[in-house]
Amino acid sequence: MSLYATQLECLLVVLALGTLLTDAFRPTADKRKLGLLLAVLVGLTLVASFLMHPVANTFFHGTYRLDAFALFFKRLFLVVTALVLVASAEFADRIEGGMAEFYALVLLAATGMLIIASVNDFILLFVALELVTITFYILTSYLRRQLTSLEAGTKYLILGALSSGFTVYGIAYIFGTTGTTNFDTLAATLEHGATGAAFKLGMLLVVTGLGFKIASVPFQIWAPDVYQGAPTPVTAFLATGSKAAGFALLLRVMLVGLLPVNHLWMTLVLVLAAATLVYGNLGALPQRNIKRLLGYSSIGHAGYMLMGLAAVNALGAGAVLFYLGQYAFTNLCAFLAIIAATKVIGSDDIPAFAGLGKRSPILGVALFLAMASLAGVPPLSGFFGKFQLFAAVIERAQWDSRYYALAGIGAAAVVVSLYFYFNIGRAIYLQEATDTTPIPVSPAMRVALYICMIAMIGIGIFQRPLVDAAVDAASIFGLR
Amino acid sequence: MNLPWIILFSPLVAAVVITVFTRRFQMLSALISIAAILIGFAFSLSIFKFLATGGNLELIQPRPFQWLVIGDLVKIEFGATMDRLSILMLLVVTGVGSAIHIYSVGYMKGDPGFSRFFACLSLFTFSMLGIVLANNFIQIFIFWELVGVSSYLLIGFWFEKPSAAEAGKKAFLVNRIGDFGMMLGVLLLWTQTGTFNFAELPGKIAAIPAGTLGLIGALIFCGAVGKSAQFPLHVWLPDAMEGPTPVSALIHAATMVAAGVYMLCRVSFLILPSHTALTLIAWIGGITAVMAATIAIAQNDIKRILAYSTLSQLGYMVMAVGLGGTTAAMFHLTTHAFFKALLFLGAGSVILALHHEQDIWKMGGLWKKTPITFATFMIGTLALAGVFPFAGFYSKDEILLLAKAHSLPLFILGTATAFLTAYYMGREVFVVFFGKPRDHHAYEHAHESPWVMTLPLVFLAILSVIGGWHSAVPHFLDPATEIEHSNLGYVLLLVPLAGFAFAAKIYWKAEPSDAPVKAALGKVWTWVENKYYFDELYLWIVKYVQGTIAATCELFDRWILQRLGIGGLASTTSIAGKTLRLLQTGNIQSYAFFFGLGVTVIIYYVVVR
Amino acid sequence: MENLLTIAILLPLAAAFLTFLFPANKPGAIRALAITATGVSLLLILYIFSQFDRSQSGYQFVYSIEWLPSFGCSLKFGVDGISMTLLLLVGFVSFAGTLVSSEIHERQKEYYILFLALTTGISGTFCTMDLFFFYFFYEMAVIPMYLLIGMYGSLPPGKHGRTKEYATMKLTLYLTAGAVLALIGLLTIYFTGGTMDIEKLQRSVWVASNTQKWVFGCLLFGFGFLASMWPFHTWSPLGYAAAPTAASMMHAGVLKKLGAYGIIRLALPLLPEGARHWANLIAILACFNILYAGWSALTQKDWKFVIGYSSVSHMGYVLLGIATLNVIGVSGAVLLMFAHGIMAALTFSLIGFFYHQTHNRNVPDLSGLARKIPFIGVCMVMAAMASSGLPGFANFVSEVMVFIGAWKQGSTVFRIATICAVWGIVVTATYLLWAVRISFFGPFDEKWNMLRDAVGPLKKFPYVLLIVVLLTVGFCPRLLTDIIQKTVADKIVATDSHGFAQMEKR
Amino acid sequence: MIVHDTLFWFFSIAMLLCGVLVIVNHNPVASALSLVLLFVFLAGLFVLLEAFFLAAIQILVYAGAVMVLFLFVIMLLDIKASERRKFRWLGIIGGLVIVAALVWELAFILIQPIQPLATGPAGFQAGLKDVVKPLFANYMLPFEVTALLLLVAMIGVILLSKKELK
Amino acid sequence: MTSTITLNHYLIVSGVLFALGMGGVVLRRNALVIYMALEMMLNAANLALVAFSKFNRLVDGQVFVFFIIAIAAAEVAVGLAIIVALYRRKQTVSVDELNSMRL
Repeated sequence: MSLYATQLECLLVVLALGTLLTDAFRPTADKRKLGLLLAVLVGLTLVASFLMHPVANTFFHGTYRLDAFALFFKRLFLVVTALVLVASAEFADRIEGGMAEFYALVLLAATGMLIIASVNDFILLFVALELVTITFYILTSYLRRQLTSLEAGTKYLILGALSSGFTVYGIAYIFGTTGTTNFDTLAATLEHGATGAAFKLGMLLVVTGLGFKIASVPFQIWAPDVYQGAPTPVTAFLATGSKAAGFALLLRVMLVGLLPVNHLWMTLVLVLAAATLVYGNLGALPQRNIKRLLGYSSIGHAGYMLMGLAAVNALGAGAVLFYLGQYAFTNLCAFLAIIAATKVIGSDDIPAFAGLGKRSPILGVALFLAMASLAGVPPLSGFFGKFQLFAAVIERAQWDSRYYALAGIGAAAVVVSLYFYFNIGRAIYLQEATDTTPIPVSPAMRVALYICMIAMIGIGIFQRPLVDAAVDAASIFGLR
Repeated sequence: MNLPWIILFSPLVAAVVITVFTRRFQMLSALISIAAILIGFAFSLSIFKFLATGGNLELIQPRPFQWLVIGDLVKIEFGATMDRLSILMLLVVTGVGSAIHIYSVGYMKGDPGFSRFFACLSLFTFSMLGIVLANNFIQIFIFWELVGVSSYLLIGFWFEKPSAAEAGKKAFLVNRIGDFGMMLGVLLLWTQTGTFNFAELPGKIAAIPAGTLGLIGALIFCGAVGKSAQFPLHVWLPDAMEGPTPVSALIHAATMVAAGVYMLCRVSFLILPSHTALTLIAWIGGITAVMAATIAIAQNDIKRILAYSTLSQLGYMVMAVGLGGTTAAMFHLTTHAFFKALLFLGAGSVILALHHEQDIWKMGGLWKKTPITFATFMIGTLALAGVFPFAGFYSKDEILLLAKAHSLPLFILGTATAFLTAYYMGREVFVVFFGKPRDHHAYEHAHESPWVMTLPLVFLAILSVIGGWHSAVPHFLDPATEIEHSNLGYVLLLVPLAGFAFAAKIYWKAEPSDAPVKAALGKVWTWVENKYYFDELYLWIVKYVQGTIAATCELFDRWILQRLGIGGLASTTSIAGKTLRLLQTGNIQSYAFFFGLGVTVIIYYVVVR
Repeated sequence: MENLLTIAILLPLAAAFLTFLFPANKPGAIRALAITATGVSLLLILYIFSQFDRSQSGYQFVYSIEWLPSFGCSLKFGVDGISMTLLLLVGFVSFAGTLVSSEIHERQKEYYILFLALTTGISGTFCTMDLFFFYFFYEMAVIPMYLLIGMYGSLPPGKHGRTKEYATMKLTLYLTAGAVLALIGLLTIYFTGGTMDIEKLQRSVWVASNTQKWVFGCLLFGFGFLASMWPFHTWSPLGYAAAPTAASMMHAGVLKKLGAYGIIRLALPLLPEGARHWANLIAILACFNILYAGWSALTQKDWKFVIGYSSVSHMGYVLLGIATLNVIGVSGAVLLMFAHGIMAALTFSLIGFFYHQTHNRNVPDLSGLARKIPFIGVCMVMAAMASSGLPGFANFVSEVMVFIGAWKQGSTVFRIATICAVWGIVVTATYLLWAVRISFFGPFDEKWNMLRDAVGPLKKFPYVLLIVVLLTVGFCPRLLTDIIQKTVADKIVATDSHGFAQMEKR
Repeated sequence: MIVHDTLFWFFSIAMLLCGVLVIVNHNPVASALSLVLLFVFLAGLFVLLEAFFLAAIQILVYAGAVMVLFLFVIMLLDIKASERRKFRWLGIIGGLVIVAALVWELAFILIQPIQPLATGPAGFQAGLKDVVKPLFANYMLPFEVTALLLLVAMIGVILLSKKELK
Repeated sequence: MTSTITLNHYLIVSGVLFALGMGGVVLRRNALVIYMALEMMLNAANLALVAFSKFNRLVDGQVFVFFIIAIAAAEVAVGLAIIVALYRRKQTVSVDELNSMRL
């Protein structure tokens, strides 16, 4: 039974170990092919995941859930992992060594994320979170020859450790004041339990830790450096997988464990959302390095999603899930295109992308669409994501007019973000390339890009499937 | 009863056909256009006959159709009024029009834009007839604008001549200013009565407070001021002489410029009750009359002299309206149409004879060379001056009587104008046709015009002679009235004669010149020579007043709105972005510091506070 | 039958997808495809118009698919008097636009894809009956416009020293800024009314009156951005100047009308109280549009800037008509949207015609063109006349309607506004005749000897088409006014008993 | 329970002193050693709290393995005894402010006594068995994940510190 | 056996330790020392947990501490590896020299 619940995780672990073993026995194997093979296998795992169905009761003595929410995220993480593996395979030639281990680590991190999707207990939360985080320390500093990579690794390491320190301390206080680490029991306790200052402290410190994962103000400050320094596939994984994991936890903790005391944290999330929106979108304005810019942009998007959380309603929760879903495709599309392009142009600076549309139509259109989707322009998926989030906020605003201010800030942020996203679009299509040698794109990359683009446009126009999935997943919170 | 429709639309059809199909076949185009207007003339005559033989107007009322209907609030018809006024005007327009159409064939011969010319001419005829037949204010406004545009096109017919292009533009814009007032007047009237229809309006006038009615009258009069080139909007008409002479004859002498007067007569029910409006109109008319006449004495362009005389004659008519004598106004309008058209065509024939020479001081002694032209021109002159028994005498007589009856100052103005008219016409005739030829080369080549041109001259000459006999027009307009014949008329006959005598004394010599008059008038001469500097004044206003406003707007747009407003917003945003970047020092400890700071602040706000 | 409308709307989009599959090296085929697509959709629209039941005020040809039950939103198309009129506008302009796009020579594939997508986006906005899809299509113009202007546009280095990148970015930002502002208002309405169906909303929802005030503000200014309402107009002349011919036709002709349409379709009927609260301000801003933009146009040297400002000034009449809140004025506004759309498209296509050959559109640099290109000259004069409200053209009718409506509204503000508006016609005539006189009349400048006139029916067709439309509506306005005013009376200004009725009766 | 109290005060104060030393020492070796002491005293506190098993683990893992690792690295990199004497006042002040603020806030929170829930049985004893049994019952999954985590750490350390790259 | 030492005493001690750790992270530039400070913070958490589990009479806290210690060890290993790699590349462990990426 428990095995059934964790079969996907087990599959990934098996894949990881298998990779290590093949590498041990046949070190000469083509690493690129290996990566693509793994991607396919993960894809199959994803297919398999659709055979599973939500289960009402918990597993492992209440520490693990396999509800719609969990499945939604597991599938999301599998998609992300598959595409990240493709990205890594395309990136393989830029990593001096240990490619197999790289894949293995990606898979193990993915395992951690899949567990995170089901976490229902603070202890498991912490352990799984650490599994992901520590793996990312290694992945971030994987390019040992590049100072930027190591530097990013160190920063992520220290700040990450700091945040997990806060998390643990917070968990300690929650445990101490409520006597439980299980979300359901916690909620039950909070229903009728008076909550003292100590409990609030614990709550805030946990929020701190999770806020760090999703790069929300004031814990966002690591993001730009790490995004810029990390190997691009890792950046992609950070921006999509790790962030989604953070939100998965945040939603679980806030909307299951801490839902009864939402009056304590709604205002806080509201303010954080606004601050994050402002910081991310303003900070991105002067950036020239595309990865760094995407770092800021991921802060901004954390802000958008926090809008959905701050609204504390069914619409909002569903909106966040939908947003994460489409955001993964959009971001991966961007990063895949960047990886393919930088292979030739060799620089992450936006001006270097000038004339990309001419040099490689597919990369041009992919990157442009990704940017447009991030900016939230129809008919791309990002548009509907934002639409839902705004809808959620406005719905809440019907009772609490402060939320109109939040919506206003969000609106302003949309306009500002349009500027820097379309600046990239400008480089791609409006500016002439200095050297016009065409950029080759491997078939695998093409496939991945097409998948992303079709997803972006498809979800953007036919929103219903993803919306239904998200709403279904969010239904576990029993919000109105 | 569809005759009116046929009359109205056949020129339009002609215009369209010419533009679309027969542009290349010049004669065909001309024929089509002439045919169209002749049809109009014929039908008008038949209607006239029908009426003259005691036919009932009701029988020939065409059914209007609803052109624009909005709820039950706005009903704008497209109809045709059939009454004596409009029928008279129909006759004038189509009759004189036909003559001029035919004349044009000769005058425009060989011009590359021959077909275009006739297309425009037909378009104009259509618009003019539209004004005549209109049965409501919106409809009249529509055609009002259309004649404006066709005159724009015809004045600027030789568009490559900058002066012509300018003149066309000027005419259109000045008229627009008049229409501005007219539109407002119509709107005001509508809000008061809820209808635009001439038929329905009279019943509802009584309800309007006197002040408002006066205002309405004045505003609508603005339209007439523009169209009929009354002071202070008269400046466009002289420039309009840049157009081909037939155009000047048809549009800027006989018909269009008279439209203002016609419109006033059409809506007299609106004006007559309001004393203020009447006074205003009368005085504007009087002033225009005398002012134009004075200007005319110092002009050297054969057509411009006629143009100013047109102005002053229009002044007469408007004055007549202002004095409540719509009949008299229409009477003078009719006769004026005849002889002024005649004069213009005559001038045109002269100009053609001298190969487009318009300066009277380069002419002279032409009566031998162009006898018919001379004879007809002479008739026109006498008629215009109001010499018995020519048409002008009777019509002008009416107006002066009216003036005498109502206000002495206006009567004096009128008489003075009469005198001046005779004087400057005498000047023109003597300088152009008598004395020794001054430009011998031109003189040698001068020749009488072909029959297509002389025929209309004769036709119009006849009309100018008989046009006023038995006060046919007033009788036709309202058979009821009985024209009283006072002896004053015959006294007034002395005025033009005096004018001629005076002119003759100065100009009837081998080498006439303005020198003596110049000497006599001194400063005044320069003023009238420069048309009282109206153009300069308006130019100044346009250049400095409007120019300044426009420049201000543009600067505000560029600097305040775009640079300061939008640019400011944008730069503030980007500055904010750059400042945020300062946090991102890259130093781990500062990062940790911000991290801790964030935590402490949050704890402070949520827990401690 | 119902599907006809949907087909007409989505046909261009389908063609865009089809084009995507075409090889880029067959521009001829792509162009042909685009022309056929827009042409056929125009024919369909005309057919729909002919089948349109003129006695009804409600939506017709309604076709709806359940789309997002969780949002209560469905893909629902339908036309009433207003949408019908504007749909016709889109049909004509897009068709003419594709025809004159022959000037585009490189990257034609992308060009036509974008243009077709834009077309569908706009007609979708006009015909959708669903709040969400209204916003969806409304925003869909962003990408095509950005790329069309950015990739194919041209902005001669003038005194402004602006690049086309700047222009297109500015345009995009304005469009989005307005959109998101409006979105807040729209969502508030949605949560008050509980449905996305505009028709249902009009029937059921009654927003609390103090909410109405600020929500209307959101919609007014949000849509006002796109309607180039003063002082949010500065993007518009610049944008047109930078855009390629067809894009400026689409933009000045149609896209700009989306803003006004949004106000008429959503703000007026759903927020009557708010409307009355803001009416005076709208009227005042409208005057600014009319006169201020007109005067600014007087100082422009670049043909496209002249026309750009003039179209800003014309939107002033539309806004004034909207502000009147009575059947005459609002109907006038709608008709004016149509008339001005066609007229602006015509003007821009003509400018494009000679600019494509001269690569110079400075009014003073051109002189006497009428001799070399008489046809274009004639069309230009007609366009100028139309835009300065000459009878016989549709513009006159609509402007008169606006005047009457505004004058009827009666309050001092509106009286003064009307006077300004009527004077605006004089100003319009001033700058247009000036421009025409300088560039087309006067002595011909030999340096433009290489100019070739539009020869042959095919080349002349787009211009003739637009002119004919203008004249037709100008001579028999009831073709459109009847259906427009029916809808306006029943659906827009008289949706509720809260004052509009009285306003009608005063 | 005077003994208990005095021991508590002794351990606590000593531990905190070590903590201060860790921070203020300029020589990393000294910091490391004071950290070892800190761990030991902490273990002492564990004992006072009757968490004998954890106390043992604390000594073994921390004071043993972890610190050895630290010292080993320090020696390996033979980092200069003292850092450059460049004081960044801003940093110092900032750090102190944070510490002060945190302490103040914690004090504010902990000033009012927290009532123990005391849910468990009165004679609560956390012996070896009590602590270890849950690892294979309630907390089996975390336990497995920890295993994975160690594997990850192993791979990572090998990769990052291996000299030559294939 | 009434002890005057309450839960709060332990918590305050752990709190101070936690704050010290935080201060160490902010104040020190040596990556290794920073890392030690981080360990101190984790230990503060351990102390709090153990104290809670004692006074709440719940064993879960101690189990959690067990996990924390294990994970901390792993984390230290990885962290030190990274620091070593960094030192190899840049010959320093002083973190304020790591600012190649500021923009």
